[in-house]
Amino acid sequence: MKIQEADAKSLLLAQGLPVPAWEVVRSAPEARAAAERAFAAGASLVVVKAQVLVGGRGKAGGVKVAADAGAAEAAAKAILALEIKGIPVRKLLVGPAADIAREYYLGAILDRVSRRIVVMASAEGGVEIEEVAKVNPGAIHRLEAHPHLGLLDWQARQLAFAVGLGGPHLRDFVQVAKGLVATMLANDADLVEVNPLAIVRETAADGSPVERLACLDAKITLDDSALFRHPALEALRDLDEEDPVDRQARDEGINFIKLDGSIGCMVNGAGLAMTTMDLVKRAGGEPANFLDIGGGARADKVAAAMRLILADPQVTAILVNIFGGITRGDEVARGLIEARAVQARDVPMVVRIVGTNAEEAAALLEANHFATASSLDDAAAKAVAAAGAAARTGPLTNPAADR
Amino acid sequence: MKIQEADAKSLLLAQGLPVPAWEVVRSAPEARAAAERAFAAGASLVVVKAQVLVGGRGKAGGVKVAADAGAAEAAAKAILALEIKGIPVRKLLVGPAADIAREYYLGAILDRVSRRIVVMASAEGGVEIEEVAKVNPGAIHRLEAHPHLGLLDWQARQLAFAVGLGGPHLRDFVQVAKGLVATMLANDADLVEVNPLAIVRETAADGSPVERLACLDAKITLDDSALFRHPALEALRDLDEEDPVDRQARDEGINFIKLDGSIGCMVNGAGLAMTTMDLVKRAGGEPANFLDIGGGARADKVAAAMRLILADPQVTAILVNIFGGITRGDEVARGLIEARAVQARDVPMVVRIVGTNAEEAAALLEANHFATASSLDDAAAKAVAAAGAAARTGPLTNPAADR
Amino acid sequence: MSILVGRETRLVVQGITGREGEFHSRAMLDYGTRIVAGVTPNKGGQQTLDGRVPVFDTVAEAVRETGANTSCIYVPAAGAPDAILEAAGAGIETIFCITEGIPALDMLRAVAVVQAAGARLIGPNCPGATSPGRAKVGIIPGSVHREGGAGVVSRSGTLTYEAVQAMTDAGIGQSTCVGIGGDPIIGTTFLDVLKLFAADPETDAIVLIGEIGGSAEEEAAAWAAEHLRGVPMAAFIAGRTAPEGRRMGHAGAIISGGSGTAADKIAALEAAGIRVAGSPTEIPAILRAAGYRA
Amino acid sequence: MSILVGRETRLVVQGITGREGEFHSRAMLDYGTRIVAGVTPNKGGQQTLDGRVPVFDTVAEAVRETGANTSCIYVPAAGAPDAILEAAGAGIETIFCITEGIPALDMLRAVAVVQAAGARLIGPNCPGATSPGRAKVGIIPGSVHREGGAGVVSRSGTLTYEAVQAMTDAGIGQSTCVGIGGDPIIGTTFLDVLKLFAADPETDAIVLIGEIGGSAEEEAAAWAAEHLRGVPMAAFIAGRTAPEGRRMGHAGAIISGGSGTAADKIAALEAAGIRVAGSPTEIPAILRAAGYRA
Repeated sequence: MKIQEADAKSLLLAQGLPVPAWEVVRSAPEARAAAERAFAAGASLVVVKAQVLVGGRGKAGGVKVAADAGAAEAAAKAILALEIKGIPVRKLLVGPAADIAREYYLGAILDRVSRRIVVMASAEGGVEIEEVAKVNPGAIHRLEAHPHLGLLDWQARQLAFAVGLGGPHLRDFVQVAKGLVATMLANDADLVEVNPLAIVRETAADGSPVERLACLDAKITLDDSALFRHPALEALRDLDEEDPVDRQARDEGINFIKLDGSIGCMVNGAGLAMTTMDLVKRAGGEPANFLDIGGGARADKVAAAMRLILADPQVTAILVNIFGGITRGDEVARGLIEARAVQARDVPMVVRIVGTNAEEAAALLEANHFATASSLDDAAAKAVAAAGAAARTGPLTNPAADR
Repeated sequence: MKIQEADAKSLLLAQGLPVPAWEVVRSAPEARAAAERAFAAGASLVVVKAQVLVGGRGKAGGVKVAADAGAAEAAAKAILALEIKGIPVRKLLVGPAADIAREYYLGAILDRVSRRIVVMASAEGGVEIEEVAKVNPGAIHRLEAHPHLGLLDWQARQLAFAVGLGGPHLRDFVQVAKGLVATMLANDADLVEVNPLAIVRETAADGSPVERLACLDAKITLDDSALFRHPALEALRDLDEEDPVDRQARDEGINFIKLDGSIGCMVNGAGLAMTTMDLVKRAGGEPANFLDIGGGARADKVAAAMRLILADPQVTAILVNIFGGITRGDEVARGLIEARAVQARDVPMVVRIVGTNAEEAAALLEANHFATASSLDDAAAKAVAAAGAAARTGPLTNPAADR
Repeated sequence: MSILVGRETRLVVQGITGREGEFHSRAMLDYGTRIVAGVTPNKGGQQTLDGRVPVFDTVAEAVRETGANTSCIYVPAAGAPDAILEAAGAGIETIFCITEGIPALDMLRAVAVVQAAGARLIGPNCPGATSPGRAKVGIIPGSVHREGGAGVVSRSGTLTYEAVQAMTDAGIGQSTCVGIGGDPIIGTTFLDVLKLFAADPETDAIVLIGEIGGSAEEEAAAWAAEHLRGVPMAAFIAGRTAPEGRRMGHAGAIISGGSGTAADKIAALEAAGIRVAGSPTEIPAILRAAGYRA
Repeated sequence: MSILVGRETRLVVQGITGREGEFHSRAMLDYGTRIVAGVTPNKGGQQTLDGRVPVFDTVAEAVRETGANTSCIYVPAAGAPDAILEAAGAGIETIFCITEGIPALDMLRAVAVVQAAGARLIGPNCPGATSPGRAKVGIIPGSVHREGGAGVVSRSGTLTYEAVQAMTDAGIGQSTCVGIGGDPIIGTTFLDVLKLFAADPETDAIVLIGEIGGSAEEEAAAWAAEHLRGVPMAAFIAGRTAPEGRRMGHAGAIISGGSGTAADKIAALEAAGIRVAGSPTEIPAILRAAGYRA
């Protein structure tokens, strides 16, 4: 689960990392007030940043610097009018703009190959790390944190010297790098990124100029499998940016992802569900969704999955593909029969059920006049054909539906 | 550093372990008031326990159960009049007496051989574990906690089943055992012991009888080397029970332990200091102390060590044994000369200085009329002889001292 | 012979008295797997599966009493990492973890302990392994298999059954079929299994079934290019149509930052001389085209 | 030959620019030890000890640039465990930690990491090791030594110097003299060093200098009884007069619960056929009585 920059900064702050102050606002007048407070606290510039869960905010005009409260309000108004990669901007972060001397990249990710937390640092901060990885991979320094002890001091020092952050910033860098991994461990994050980690110029209490490290942006992805033990983090889920259908699927315990095609897919098993999508495409169709009903699914779950699929008006045909292992084919067949009896909209359906209790399923499906298929390839071809036919005749309402 | 039972219980409580309520009092009337509060809270009996840092309180009469507040006051009065192994009782723990169904032993120690935290459990609780180890070693179940992950759930379960605490108490035992190790890790303890860990009978909110696990006694020893990072624990040091000379030595950074003999010893290095004591004994004398001035000691530290030794009126001779490695012999010699010039009491001194700058030291000592010795054995023999002579003539005051 | 499971497998099932554990244990017993023990804390001393399997409180006891050398874990996600550590601590050599939904950092810690103990973990979130005619451990339906010489390794569950069924239908039997699991942090990778197959005298063809996410398929392809030149191979990669940035059911199946795409994996496999099927049903034909005569 | 340190030692000194580190590094250089590098974070690029030793920011860099294979740590207690982990992480084979006052649990964690890395740690709170005529690492004064064949292993500092001086004065030289340190958790035990001496062709006699606390001397005695029957040995145990329950300077020197007494250790050593000296000065005579002809 991705969380917003402001929430990510809160998690960093909780581990004692240096994060400049910020406020989150939802309107231009609120942004103005927040900017006024920042100026009153000594800021000479403020930054207004769109809070959206997609990358490329800067390029899309979602980040602006303002020299006075009026400019901040105008910037907020402009940004709140944006859609960034299809996501309307609803929230803004407002805070003092840092006086940046130099930018670095620092990130911690869960690495599959080493099966360790890998910490990466680069002196080329402020740009996309994927870009650096392509153009100048040698500029990224990586090391594996200890699987049980986290990032050790010497490892953090090694990274600091590698990116040229020895000297006066060594101690702070060690604290930040260790704090990044601690943030990951404390919150079961997959990824914690600070980009840029910057040397910023500030004024000390005695008026003298000082330079210190600050985390100017933050990106955190949480491990969905671990959210059960972090109820406070689950609450950070940004429902504004989530499709209601996604939420419904999550509540039903169904893995569902909406796509742009016309052929709804209901499959048991994630790998088989992806394969079914791939075969629909290969047969000339476009899948409308990824849907894995999971292992051992029963009739009620089948019905719920059917509702999710039919909620998409673009769906003109449905392909059901079940390889019964734990899942019993006759249970699925019964679920399909029940679901069809009550569904609002009648769309052609091609059903393939093999494996456990496939024969009972076949009998049930035949008795209820379902179109069936034996092989996966055959099922995909039939579904694509049905969708094509439906597209020519237009959608039908279901005369059998009682609602 | 040993801490009192009540402090140990606070540390267990901080890790969420089940510890019955208690109060610490310093007088019989306070004990009465505490007992009244315990009875008011539902206790049918209260226990009054001496808070001293030595074992064998029970046998010494330092633990009493009372059925009413008057009896508690009387018990407190009696216990406060005790000296247990030479330690006057100054504090008491007062709390509800548990209704014990069964007692167990549970302890975690830092084990030198395995270099792991070893957790031990026994169904023979409430008696000294050393006694169980002698009489019925098979009754003690041991396992090593993971060096980085602490006690794992399965390990705790294994111990539970080994001592017969499966069934309804399994979950609680796992929590207690893990909490014991967590207490050790959180406080840098060498040893955390709960003896007895007991199944106690209580009454549930609905009046029905319930049995649950409770930590009825607690013993914790802290790692002296780690106290620097636990200032709150350093504050638990019981100064009441500490000899003022011990405190003075600690403040001076000198390893000093008072013994019962007459020959004061000043040595550099702990092993050599013990050896010097052993050789004094072998030569027919009795060492008055263990004293290690540490490596690289300078003149002021030598003077401080001399003050510690002479604070003991039983000291009738002093043996100084320095093997100079880091420590420079001439520095020590100078320190001895300075110290003798100001010391309140003149006692015969035998000095042996070998190693780094031994020749310069010898010249200084000779010029100042110190009795010297070449070998360690010789030094011990001369010191014993000097102490014998002093015992015959009585102590002298130092005519050269200016205070 | 076979890899990971076989006639020498002496299985202890952790979580045997749970619904899943009992259901699949029955199927394993019926298949002929030698289940010597079950473990459920506080149920030690009972007998389960119609009195055929003794239950112990701890894995250590099960190992001591029955000589179990392999474990299969059906314990729920919150307790599964501890179950893995318990198996490793008790000296189990091969640990299958079927449980899905285990937090990745728990697995990271557990894998390090398993490695240090010198044990092998397969999974988590995996369907297990079957050596047809010998033993099956996990949840793969026994009916899809046929004895033979093709080794199958896969990140998926039902997709694997689909592929294996296609092979069986085409007369290509399997030496061992291994599901390594769909999580980001797993105990045994494609590469590990390829090495085992390479060393197994009875495995004479290999099928690799991957999916989007990570780079394990690429890593395996690179090794195969160097070490498996003479071995007939086929592959399948699920997720050609998967969108970026969305987790496709499996925690590990996600394209992020443009890496882990099906196209990358297919290119790497083809570059290693391994043909990639467009559908699982094409696997048998690819193996035959690669010279396999089973 | 010799053990642990010798002509092949290429030493990196961690904390070389500190007071202790610099002082003892100078003594080591003067003795002939090959110090190839020093490490002090943020002082990389400097030269120290009159330009004779380059300083690096990290041990990894020191190893890469100079081929260091042995480390000696003078870093203060708060940073010493990390220094040990850094040395192990950089591939150093033999790590001496001179620092005293390190929390025991820090050492417990560090020792586990060192073990997993396959490195050897001596100490902490140890005086180091000297192979006379070859190299010395640590703080033992070089002047007490003489080249020869007796291996010395000890938990103490100055007591060791005393014993070694007595041997040197009596004409008995040393192959290697090792101080293993007086803390409860140490990287290398008496037993480990006995095994090294047993395997060293140039060590033909062994002296063990123990003290109260723990059971390492007993453990070593049991092994020696079985494996060192033909080797002339002598021992000394400090603390016959130490009271129970008090820590005698060294964190590890404490009799608790009646165990770890000098009497126990002396009995175990004598039972293993090793005579225990009443004074360090008696060690040469005991070695000679045991048949040693150096």
